[in-house]
Amino acid sequence: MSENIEQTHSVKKHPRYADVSLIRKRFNGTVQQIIEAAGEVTLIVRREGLEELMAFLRAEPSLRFNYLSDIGGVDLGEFASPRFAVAYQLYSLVHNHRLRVKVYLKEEDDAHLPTMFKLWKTANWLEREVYDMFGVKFDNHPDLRRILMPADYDGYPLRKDFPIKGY
Amino acid sequence: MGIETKIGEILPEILTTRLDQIVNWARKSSIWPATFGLACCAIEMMAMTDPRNDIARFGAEVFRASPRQADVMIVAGRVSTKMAPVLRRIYDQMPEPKWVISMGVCASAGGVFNNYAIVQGVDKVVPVDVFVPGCPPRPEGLIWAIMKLQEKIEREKVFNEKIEKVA
Amino acid sequence: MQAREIIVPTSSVSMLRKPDPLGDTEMTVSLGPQHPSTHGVLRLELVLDGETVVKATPDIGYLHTGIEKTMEKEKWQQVVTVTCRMDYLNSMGNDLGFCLAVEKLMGIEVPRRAEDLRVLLTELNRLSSHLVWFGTHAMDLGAMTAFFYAFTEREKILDIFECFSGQRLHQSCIVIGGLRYDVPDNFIQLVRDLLDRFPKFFDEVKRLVTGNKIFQRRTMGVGKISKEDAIDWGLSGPSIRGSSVDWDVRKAEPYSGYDRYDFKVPVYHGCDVWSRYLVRMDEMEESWKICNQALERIKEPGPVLSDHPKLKLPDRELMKQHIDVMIHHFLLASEGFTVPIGEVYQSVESARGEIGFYVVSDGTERPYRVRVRAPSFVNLSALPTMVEGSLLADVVAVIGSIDIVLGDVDR
Amino acid sequence: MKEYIPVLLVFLFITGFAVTNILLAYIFGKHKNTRAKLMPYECGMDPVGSAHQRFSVKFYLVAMLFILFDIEAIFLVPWAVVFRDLIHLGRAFVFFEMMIFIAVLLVGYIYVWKKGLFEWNRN
Repeated sequence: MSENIEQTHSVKKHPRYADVSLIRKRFNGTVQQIIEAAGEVTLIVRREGLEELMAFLRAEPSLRFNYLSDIGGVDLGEFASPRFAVAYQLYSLVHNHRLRVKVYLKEEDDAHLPTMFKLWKTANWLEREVYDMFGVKFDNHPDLRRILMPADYDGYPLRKDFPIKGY
Repeated sequence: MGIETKIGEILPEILTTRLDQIVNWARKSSIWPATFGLACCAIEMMAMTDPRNDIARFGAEVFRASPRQADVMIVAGRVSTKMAPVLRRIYDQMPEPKWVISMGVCASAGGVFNNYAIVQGVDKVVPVDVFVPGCPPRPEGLIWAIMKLQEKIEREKVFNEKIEKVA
Repeated sequence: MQAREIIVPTSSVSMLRKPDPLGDTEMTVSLGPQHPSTHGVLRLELVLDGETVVKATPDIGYLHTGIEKTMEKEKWQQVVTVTCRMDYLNSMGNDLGFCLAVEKLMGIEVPRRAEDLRVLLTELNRLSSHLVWFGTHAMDLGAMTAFFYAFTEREKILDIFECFSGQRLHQSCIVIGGLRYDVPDNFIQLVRDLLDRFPKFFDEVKRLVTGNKIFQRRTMGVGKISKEDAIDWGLSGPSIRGSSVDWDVRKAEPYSGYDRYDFKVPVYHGCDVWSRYLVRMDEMEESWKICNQALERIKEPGPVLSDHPKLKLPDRELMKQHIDVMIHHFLLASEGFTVPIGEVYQSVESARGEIGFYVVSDGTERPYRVRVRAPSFVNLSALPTMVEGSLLADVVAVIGSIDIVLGDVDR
Repeated sequence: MKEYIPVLLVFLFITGFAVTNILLAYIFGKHKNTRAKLMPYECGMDPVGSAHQRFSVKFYLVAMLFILFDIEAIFLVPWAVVFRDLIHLGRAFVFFEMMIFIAVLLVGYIYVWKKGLFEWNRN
């Protein structure tokens, strides 16, 4: 799909957040919940079908999320059962709409996620930062190592049980 | 120690103080800072060299990139724990008569950030001569610090240093 | 007495040099944390073959300040003092991003005059940030005088910030709900003088550097990144608009009344350092136009802080008569206010690109989690693709062209 | 022989000035050779690899070319100084004599140019 035929208009007026009816039909199994709040749409997704969903979101002409804005990690609490949440902020330069895909991870079955590097190269550093700050591993990531903290630092700073002044 | 302490013993006290003043005058009127701009204070350090509040009037406008040719190290910005060994290495690699100005609250005492990542005060890493308050201090604040350092250099003893017998 | 240093005879230092791991002519050079042209404490591990860069791996984190952790212990209104120390060249853009996110979460409408003032202040901040970029970028490539021209003009903008908020760099005057206080009455005159003098300065500076043959030869065709790669690597702001992607958050998702202003989004198709340079120069002119329009709008007086009970402190007279107003004032001042449970992602066009705030609130008076999508962090991740294969001197030009600020990269 | 005295004096003054400066700095300087100070400066990091490596040959060639054409320029200077005194030998003769010298070097220059020594990044 050659990119230059799509004229990325920044002035095209579109609903700021994507309509999710198409996703609801196609991915009924993986999508657990769809939340529309504060003018934003959030998909709560199970980890298993994540890769197909993301590939679909990127390739589908009517959605065309070709820009991964951000991957944000959230620690839901030291004793919460799904402890980590990883939120992918997707944006479509063509249709000018946004979507958030969230995945909840339990710490018991070692929080890991498939990497999105194949779909968006920007995921390389974003995933390394989530790993560095939360300890969420991304399988077959090109080089998953710490990005901000010193290489031999143990402990994950942004976890809720990490004291603010460090050990 | 250098040959100058031997000279200090031979020559009478009056002569060496006169020699002191000459050497100190030479050292104080051309202090070359090493570029050690870390964060927001570095922008104010750059603003110190612009034509409006010109540091060239005090002979300190030549920012030497390599520590080999620098006399004073202006630590401008917050020092993170990953940067502290580099700071110590650069300080060690500066040739003698060297001084340190700790610019801004973050360098002097950790400032707004009292957390795991910031060294709470650069005097834990290198001996500091002048502390500059402010976040970031105004360029005039830094020029005041350099003037204070010049006064300190004037009072230094170069030749008749008393040799403490180290046990 | 300082700790005794071990005096090591010079002959034994040679054993320090580790055996050369690569063995062939390639040399590993660290364009390290303490380097004049890395715009801060970025470290680039360069593998060089002669002068051509074979492999570049950025090593960052030397200015990691744990800002996102610090935000979790601050109250909502105090977070503004920390966000403006992240990207310290565009501090008002950061504050605006965070405040818009929280206002979206709380569903607050900001008075019109506050919106116009916010636009005027962020555009002035974009101008001062582009002037620093312009001065240091030209100086990295050898044009010393541009630095002095740019910084003298920038001093005038900082005078306006100082007269208005008392601080040159970290104003933290944009708060949740509008502005902390109204502008002084000579503010409009100061900005008017600045805007009248800016075009003359800008043409002179344009002739000085844009017309300079050496600067053109040093930047044309250097650090190329195609449109697909630019989108794939997540570039944003002037860096992506230099690779022919017409995307500006102020136009795509207008915030704070940007749809009321008419300005052009400069897009160039050269995909190299030269086109990114031209994009930023045109952007300065566009910012000048926006400032002019905003200045007309803030002439008529009005409130600058929304009168939402959680944000506006009750007035002193009423407080003296009623005890509940006193309690409300006391609780608001001491404990701060709470934000309803929820999460929101708000992005703003900072001078470096799209800065996004993903704010998660659990209903208490402190943010539960604030994740900042920093434009410099993402633009820097695309540096190896732009730099590999080019000369060592071009690395400096490319770092200058993506205009990274290490406070933004390392947060 | 006598007129070379001033040249000698200037030469002595220059070397004297340089030597005394270095000597004074060495004598009055404080010498403290710690291990960290003598380590090669790598922007604050540990030195990796050794600096004594084989450089690609184009650096050497460019240096040699510079010397070659620099000396050519140096030869022009005495010629230009005595040009007026040689006028009696015939104006055209003196001028073209030097032009032949330059032409010979120009052939070398064009050869080097076509050989592509000046395209720097096509190694």
